[in-house]
Order: sequence, then C-alpha cells, then structure tokens
Amino acid sequence: MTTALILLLLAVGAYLVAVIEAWTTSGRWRLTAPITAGIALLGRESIVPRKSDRVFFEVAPVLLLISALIAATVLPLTPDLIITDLATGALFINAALVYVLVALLMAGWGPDGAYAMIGGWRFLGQLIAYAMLIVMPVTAVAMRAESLLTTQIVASQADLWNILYQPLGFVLFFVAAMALAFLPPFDLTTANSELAGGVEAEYSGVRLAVFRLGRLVLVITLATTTVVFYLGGWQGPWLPPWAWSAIKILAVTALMLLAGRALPRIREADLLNLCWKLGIPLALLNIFVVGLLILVWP
Amino acid sequence: MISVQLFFISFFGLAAVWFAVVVFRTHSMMRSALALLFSQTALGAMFIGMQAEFLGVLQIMMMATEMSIMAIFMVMFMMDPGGLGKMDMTHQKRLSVIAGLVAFVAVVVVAVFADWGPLASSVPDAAQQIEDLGLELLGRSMLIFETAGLTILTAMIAATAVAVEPIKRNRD
Amino acid sequence: MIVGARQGKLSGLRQLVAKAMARELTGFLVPGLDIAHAWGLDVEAAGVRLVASPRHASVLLVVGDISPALRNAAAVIYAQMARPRALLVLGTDDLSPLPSADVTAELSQHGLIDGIAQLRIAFAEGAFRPEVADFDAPMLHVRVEYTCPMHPEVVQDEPGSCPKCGMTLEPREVSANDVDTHPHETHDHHNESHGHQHESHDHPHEAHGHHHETHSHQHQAHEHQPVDQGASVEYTCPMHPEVVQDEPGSCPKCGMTLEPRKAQNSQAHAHASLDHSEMDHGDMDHSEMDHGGMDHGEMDHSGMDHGDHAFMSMIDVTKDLPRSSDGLPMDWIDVPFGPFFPGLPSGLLLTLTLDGDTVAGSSARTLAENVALLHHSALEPHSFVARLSNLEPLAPLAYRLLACQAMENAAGIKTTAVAAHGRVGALERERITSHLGWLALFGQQMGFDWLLRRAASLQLKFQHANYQQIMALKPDIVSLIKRLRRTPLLKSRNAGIGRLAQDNVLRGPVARAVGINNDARSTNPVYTSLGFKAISRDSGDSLARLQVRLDEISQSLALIDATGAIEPPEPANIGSATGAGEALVETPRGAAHLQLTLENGRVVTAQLETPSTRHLTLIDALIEQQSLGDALLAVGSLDLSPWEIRQ
Amino acid sequence: MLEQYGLLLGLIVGTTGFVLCLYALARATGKTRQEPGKDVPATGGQLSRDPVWVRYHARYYGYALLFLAFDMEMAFMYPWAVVYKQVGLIALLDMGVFLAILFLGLLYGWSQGVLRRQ
Repeated sequence: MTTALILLLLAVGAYLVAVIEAWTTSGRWRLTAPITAGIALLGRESIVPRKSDRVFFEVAPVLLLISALIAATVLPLTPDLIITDLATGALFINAALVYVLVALLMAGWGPDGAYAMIGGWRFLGQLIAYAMLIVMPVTAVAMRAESLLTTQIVASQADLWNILYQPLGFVLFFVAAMALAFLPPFDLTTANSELAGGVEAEYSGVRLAVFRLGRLVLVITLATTTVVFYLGGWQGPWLPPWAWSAIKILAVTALMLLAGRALPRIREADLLNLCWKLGIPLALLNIFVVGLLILVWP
Repeated sequence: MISVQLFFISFFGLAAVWFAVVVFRTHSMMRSALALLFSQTALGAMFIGMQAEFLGVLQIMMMATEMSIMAIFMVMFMMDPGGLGKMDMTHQKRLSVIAGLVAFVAVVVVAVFADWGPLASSVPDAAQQIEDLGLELLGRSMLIFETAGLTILTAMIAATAVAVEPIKRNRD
Repeated sequence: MIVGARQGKLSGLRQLVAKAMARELTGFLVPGLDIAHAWGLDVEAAGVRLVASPRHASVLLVVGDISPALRNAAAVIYAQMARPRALLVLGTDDLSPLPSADVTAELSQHGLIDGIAQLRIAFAEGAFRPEVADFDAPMLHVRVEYTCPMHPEVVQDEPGSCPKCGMTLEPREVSANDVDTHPHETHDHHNESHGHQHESHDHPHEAHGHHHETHSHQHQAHEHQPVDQGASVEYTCPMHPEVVQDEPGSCPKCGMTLEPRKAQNSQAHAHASLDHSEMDHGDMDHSEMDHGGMDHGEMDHSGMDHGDHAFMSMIDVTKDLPRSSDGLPMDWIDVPFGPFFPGLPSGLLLTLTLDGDTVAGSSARTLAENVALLHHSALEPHSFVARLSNLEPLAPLAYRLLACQAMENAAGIKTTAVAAHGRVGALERERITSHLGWLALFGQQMGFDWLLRRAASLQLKFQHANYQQIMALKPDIVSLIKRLRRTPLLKSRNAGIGRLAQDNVLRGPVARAVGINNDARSTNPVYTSLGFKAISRDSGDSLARLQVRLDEISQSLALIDATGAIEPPEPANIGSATGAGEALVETPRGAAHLQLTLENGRVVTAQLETPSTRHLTLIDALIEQQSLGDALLAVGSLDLSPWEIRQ
Repeated sequence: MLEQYGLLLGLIVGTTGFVLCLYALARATGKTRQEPGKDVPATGGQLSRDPVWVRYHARYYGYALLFLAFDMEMAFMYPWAVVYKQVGLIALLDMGVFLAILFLGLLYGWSQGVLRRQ
C-alpha cells in the first residue's frame, strides 16, 4: 500500500518539478503545461535513426526512468512512508544512480549521431568528476548515523541537521547532485548550444516523453536524497512530518533549478579540474573534520 | 522459501552467463563492454539473492562505473568499435575451448568435493553484516586493509607512469 | 489543414492528442534566434517554446526570405521533424523545396501572434488526416558510391576491388546533389539507393548483401565529391590527398613519395574547403615523444591467426594516421555544425573535423545569398539605399547610412550639422541594439539563460526607441553590465578562449580587443566634436571582446545623450549629379567601406567591403586544437554576420 | 527477508510494463511514416550519413585511471564509516593512514600531469 502511495507522490513530485522548471525558464506558472506537453509528445511520431544500435536506443530511456525510480525506493518521506528500508540504504541510492550514466552512454552511442555520441562520452567525463563528491560526503553522513539505514540517518539528525553539522559536505553533495542530474550549469551532455540537444537530440515522440519523465523523476529523487541526508528528512517543529518533507523537497528542487539559470555552462576541463583538485581534498577534509567532531561531541 | 531463493539465484546466474556469452558473440565493442557490465550486475543480484546485501550492492555499483571506463578505453583503442565491419575478433579458438572445458571441470570438482564446513543455519541480517565487516576491517584484518591501500597506491603510480606522458619541464 | 499531418481519422484519442498539440507548440526557428530578434520578434512571448533539435519541434518557423542554400537546409530540417509538423512562414512566400506554408503572416510581432493563433486552430483540426503524402525533396536522396577503406581517394560508382590494395570496395552514401556536386547522376542509383536505404533501415546492423558496411576509417574518407572520370594517371600523397602532381615526386608537405593513381577526381583537389594542408602536422615531424608509453596501448597481435582477408593489426592500421596532440593516432570525423545551429550565427555552415571532442580542422562558409548590389541596370537612389539596408538584417540602419553618405559624397552635397547629429544618434542606437543581440546569442551559446532573456528583451525595447525612451532605459543597461561583471564563472568561461594576435585583417570590436584602434569614428569630425575616444583592450581573447562590447554600449549611450536626437538617415536629393564617391561607416561589427559612381542621378557601379568577410578567414587558426565548447564560443565571440559576407 | 528484494524486482518489471503500455498507446495514434532523409541523425540542417562509431578520443583518461583507484578505496570506506563511532580514535587513525596513502597517489598523479586535459 505504501508503495502505491509513494509512487503517486513521486509522480506528483515529478509533475511539480516540470512546473517549476517551466516557471524558471518562462517566468509563468502554467500548471496544466506538463500534462498537455506529455499528451502532445504521446501523439507525435517517434523516429528511430537509420543505422542506430536499436537495443541501446530503446533501452536508454527506460533504464534512466528505472534508475531514478529504484533510487527513490529507499528514501523515507515520513517515519513509516518508505518502500524498502534496506540496510545498505545510502549505498543503494548511489548504486541505483550510477545507472543514469549507463543510460546516457547508451543514449549517446545508440543513435549513431555525432552530437549524441559526444554528449554521451562527455557525461562519462562528468561522472569521473562528480562521483567522488557524492560518495565521500555520504560516508561522512553514515559516520554520524552509525548505519546506512536512511531512517537511521534521519533519526541521527534529531538534535542537529547535517547541513549545520557538516556544511562542507552539504555544499559538495549539492553540487555533485546537480552534476548527476545534468542540470544547468552542468548540462554538458544535453547542451542546447554546443550539441543541439546532445543525447536527447535523436529522441522524439513517446521515447522523448519517457526520457524526460526519467529526468524529472531523477531531479525529485536527488532533491529527496539531499533532504534525507542533510535537512533532517521529515523532522521539524509544528507541522506534521509529511508537510515538512514536502516543503523541504520542493525548496531544494526550486534551488537546484534556479541555480542553473544564473550561471554560464561550466567547461568540461574546468569541471574535472575543480572536482579533482579542489573537491576531493575538501571531501577528505570533511571526513576528517566530521571524524573529530564525532569524537569530541557525539 | 529455499526454492524461491534458489530460483532467483539460478535465474541471475544464467543471466550472468548469458551476458558473458554476449560479450564475445557481439561485434560492437560498446555492446560487449555493456554486456560485461550487465553480467556483473546479474552477479551482484545473485549476491543479494544469497543474502549478502552489502557485497551485492557494492558489486552492482562499482562494476557499473568501472565497466563504463573500460568501455571508453575499448572504444578508444580497439579497431572499428561500432562493429560495422563484422570482423571476426576471436582468435586461438581451439586453445580457448580446451581452456574453457578444463576450467569448468576444475570448478565443478572443487564445488562438489571440497569440504565447505557445516551449513550455516542462519545468516546475520544485512546491517549486522556491514558492522561485522567494519569491525573485521579494523580488527583482525587491519593488515590486509592497509596493504590494500598500498596496492591501490602502486596501481595509481603505475597507471600514471605508463599511460600519461610526463610534463616536460623545459616547456614554457 | 496541415501539410505535415499524420495518417489517421480524427477519432477520440487523436482528437485529445490534437488539442494537446495545439496548446503546446514547440518551434524550430529558421534561420535563427538572432534574425528573429533583429526583426523584433519575441517568439517565446508569442507562445511557442523554441527547441534545439528538429526532432523535438512541431512547428518550423521561417522568418524573412532566405537564400536557396538555406532553403535546402530548411527542407532537410523539415524532413527530419516528426509528424504532425507545421510550417509557419513570416514575410516571404517562395520556399521552393519546402511544401506550401500552412500559415503565412506578415513579419512583425503582431503577425507572429496571429500566425500562431491560426496554427493552433489548424493543429486542433488538421493534425491527423486520412490520406497523407510523403515530403520529398531532391537533396534528401542518397547516391551510393564505393570506396576502399585503406585508400579513400579510390572512389567508383560500381562495386569492385581497389586498384591499389585489392580490398573489396565498400558502399558509402553521398547526398545525391550536394551543393557543389558533379553534374552527371546515373538514374539506376536512384531506385537502387531507395532499396538500399529501406533495406538498411529494417535490419540496421546486418551487412547489406555481400558489402561490408562502411569500415571505421571515417577520418580518411573525407567528403570527396566524385568528379568526372579523368583519363590521365596522376600522383598523389597518401597523407595529403589534396597534393596532386602529374609527375612522380615527393609530397611538399610531408615528404612522402607520391603514389601513382588513375585520375579520379582531378577537380576535387581544387576546392579549398577540405584542404587539410594547413593543418598543423608539425608535431608529427619533430615529435621526440618516446613511444614507450604509447605502445602499451596497442593490442598485442602476435598470436592472431589471420581471418578471411588480410587481417591488419592496429599498428599498421594506424601507421599513417595523423597523431593528436597527445601522440595517439585516433579517428577523426567530419561533423557539420549546420546553418541552423543554436548559439552559432544563423546561416554560417561550420564543418569541424573532430578528434574526440577536440577540433582538429575546420572549414566555415556562409550559406546566405551573395546579394549583387546592382543587378545589371543602374538603380535609383531610393531603391539602392533600400537594397543595401535589406542586405544585412542584423544592422540595416548602418548600411542605409553608408549608402546615403556615399551618394552624398559622390554628389558633393554637405549634410547640415543637425542632420549629422541625428544620424550619429541613429547609428549609435543601432550599435547598442546589435551588441545586445550579440549578447543574447552569446548568452545562448554559453548556456547562460538569464543573459539570453534579459539581453533579448532590452534589444527589442531599444530597436525603435526614441531619445526619451533611451534615456529611460539607461538604468537597465547599467544594471545589466554591472551584473555581468559580477557573474561567477563568466570570467573563467571566457578568459583565454579564442585568443587572436595583432593582425591588420581585424575590424571593429574584435580589433579593438587586440589593441588595434582602426575605429572609423575616431577620424569623423562629428564624433570628435562630441568627445569620442575609442576604447581598446589588449588581451585579445573572448573576455576582452565581451568587455569591449559592453564598454561600447555605455559609450554609445553617452554619445546619444550628447547628440540629443535620433533620426534614421534619409537619402538627400542628389538630382542628376554624376561622379564617384565613397564612404566609411563604423558598423557594429567593424568599418564597412562602399565605393560607388553616379551617372545623372543613378547609381551605376558599387563596390562594398564588409568586416565579416575578413573575420571568416580567422576561424580556422582560431579554433585549432580547441575543445568543442571553446571552439564554438570563440566563433560566437567574433560576432560574425553571415549575411554581409561577400564571396 | 527476501520480499524487499522481490519488491525491487517487481518495481523494475512494473516500470518496464508501464513504459511498454505508453508505447502501445502512442502506437495506437499512428505509425511512424518512412520518408526520405527523415531518419538521418539531425546535424543542424545538413544530412550527415557517415556512421560516427569511430575510436573516440576522450581527453580525460588521466582522471579516469585515478578514478578507478579512488573507486576501490570507497569500497573500504562504507563499512568503516558504519563502525566508526563504536571504535573511536583508532578507526580515525587507521582510515587516516589509508586516506593519506591514497592522497599521496593523487598528489603524485597531479605532479606528473595526469589531472589535466591530455
């Protein structure tokens, strides 16, 4: 029963992400726009490129949607509203989200188009930049919670949220999460002005609808992950748990979508340089500082 | 209960083997790299089926990134990565068939005749496994933990020395 | 009714889908966003969401009249759109390869809004139709030619074996009538190619009949347009197919001995567009790199037993490949960044030879029409001025002023001080509008969404603003420039990209960013009286060009403030004067020079020279060995206008 | 104990089913029409028919090699993080040595020019 409820909430969340994204780009609140856009895409032809690798081309959008959805199964919206509370929760999110890369490599290599292929391999370079900045902050969060159970992680933030306990970890994780969801300024793989749509350029019709649905679910899943790890999940004074979860998730989603509008796209060379020469040392420092903090003030 | 678990384990085992076969039957480098990736994922799913959750999830995660990096290196250095030329890349067929059979027989013999000790009645739950692994890492097999660090370091230094051309100091 | 409707009766589900499509229109803009903004159109405000790929678009928006080459490219875009697709045409009527327009409207924001309203109705009713015809156009067809994987210059129209190495030739598709293709076209290819295309589409990977699909050596199989069958034998260099001699010898570029070859494509080597000679092979000759590191990468082939045809190990496959900057012999592919690429100036065809995502070679040419100033008859002053201002939609007023001044110079008429001041105000307003248009395109190129929207909205306001409105808009400009100075990542995104050396070819802001001050305004008495001093920087990279243009915007504001009046230039009444005259006007992209001769009041000869023509030659050296993002940004920072390029 | 994993597998199969239903619904509105030039990859107005499956020259292979090593390290960090609070200072020192060794590798790579666009 909770599974159906959570899937429904995820669908509503993805819908709101679409509405907020349209608002950030066009400045107008159009609540019915996503549903009409979805139906319109359903009615359009879906073209398969001629010498494409048919298996890759078909599997990529589905794998993107599955990867985002499976990552959301271990995220608690309220103390009892979680699909599967796995013992390796935090690690499982990371394991599911890696298949976003596999899906984009397939979407890049599949259609045999120059823009898509460059977009696909660029995302692999992007993964090499952000992957460490997701894993190490999560390790620091698990250190404080003494377990990988996401419900335990949220419970461990009862007295002080992780954003205050380990702010450096939050900043690194937030930047890496935006890079994972290839949101601007990290939209190297679907760069509209450098690759004319990149990996999603060759998709049309219903396959494009599934690809975009996968991306929306990915954004809402990453926002929920940020809330669970750093913003104390459902905890908060006065309001009921589900209200706090909803507010925090939507706030983080809006922040993720707005941050991209005010920055030019980052160069791939700069992204790799920054993440490896600045990001990883900071992440190691974060682990060390959190280690000391836990000893001094548990 | 055992029969459902056995069914899933054998299902994922067969999936792993089938993907492994695809690795060698396909002409496209990219397909063979991702087939190997999904073969490892099926292997990870097998571990999860055998109630070794941490090991399975770790296998699924790490193999995905590492096989993708193998994919880019395969596409960079192997001829005709798209498999358009339908070249037959297999070689030493007779030798490999013999080696395959010998290995299979060896594995079966070890699996059947070796003494695996008493069948464990119950398996600690997943969270307990991680904790035991952590304590093991910091306790008895501390030495293995640190030597693993050293081997990773040697791997990094070797990779750096071999793959990347050192910066020439005389440059501007 | 929509020409590009989908097959099917307008039943329940299709009715719903058609209504949804009518509400959510996604458009692909031809020729481009900068032209739409130049004509004062705000497409997003009109209710159409612009997309980067034709696959995602439901409407093809054609703005203004475009040249035949651009119409062919628009037909390709239309063919690649998914049905149901509609064609909304503003301000032009003859679109030869494209089907008849579904909705035509006049070229203004009002016309655009009307057109979109009609389009929504047309979609709601006509998105699905019982019988639908295919869209077919000559340039969409394919002609199969056979080429040898190891020797790309060997090109034949029928299957066979390569005269040089005996390998079986492989089919390769070439567009049936490329823009500069050869005259003869055998008809049997036509239907055979259809068969080939359909068949290859059904089972894409299985080899078509006994031919292998194209082997992987794309880098060598450059787009060699096949040419008439010559008879004589000629000698060419394996590494530089463009080096051709009638007698044996060694290649001037890399010293390899030339190989004899049946004269297949004697003219193919003439065209410079794919000439790789200037591509820097320097690193290959004196590469003192030790190959130790590189050999490990090669697959060890000692144990390889030979397959059916002579199996070549990677060593001899990549033996004669050009090496990239890190010493690896990789495959290069030719990728067109076509005339309608979002972020690049529309109408510019940039074909990059990509080594991974690094540019190994490039060729840029404009597909915009090369407008002849005077057809064959002399022109009245008014029609000559109109013709010159229509030539360049991005800066029409500057060229209008150029024509007027040249005619007045030829007729020896002096303009009054007030008229001169009004003209200065008009030119400076046009400079602000043009620079804002460039900022919008540059923001799109950098993926900087806020800058695209803000600069575009300011540009639309400035286009027809009078003096008071401009003064009212001044704070907006100041806040825009201040915000750009403070944007994080902007400096690191532009510093050091597209660095240019001092060169007398440079004009306008591109020259001033390198420190050359050849501003036509500094010698103009009217400007010096207003206290004009040219701005210049010296780092010469994309950041310097951005800063020079921002400074010029505020400087032009100050100049308009000083002149106090804005009137578009009107051609003076030159009666029936005769004589030769010339004029030099600093257009937003640089000094344009016009020479003309009058004969009793009619323009007889005219000779125009524009800055973008010179800047086009800069591109090759500018983006050599740059990453793709930096290369496109460097091309964008030059602010080229393909419309004013004179071939 | 295994129902949780079964649920995950069920979710995967369910999502695939949902997507296939969407495809069937889309197919109900009409078939994709084969037209000349329609299925050629879109490159801004030019028909580029040559296959692009060539040996792609990625410039980040220096970073990729170091990434493999750091990926291995991460496998050790998760169990350590779970038991860190129990074990206390010794765990910090152990992991400190482990991370220092790896940081040494990173610095060596950095100095040898691995961490740049080759």
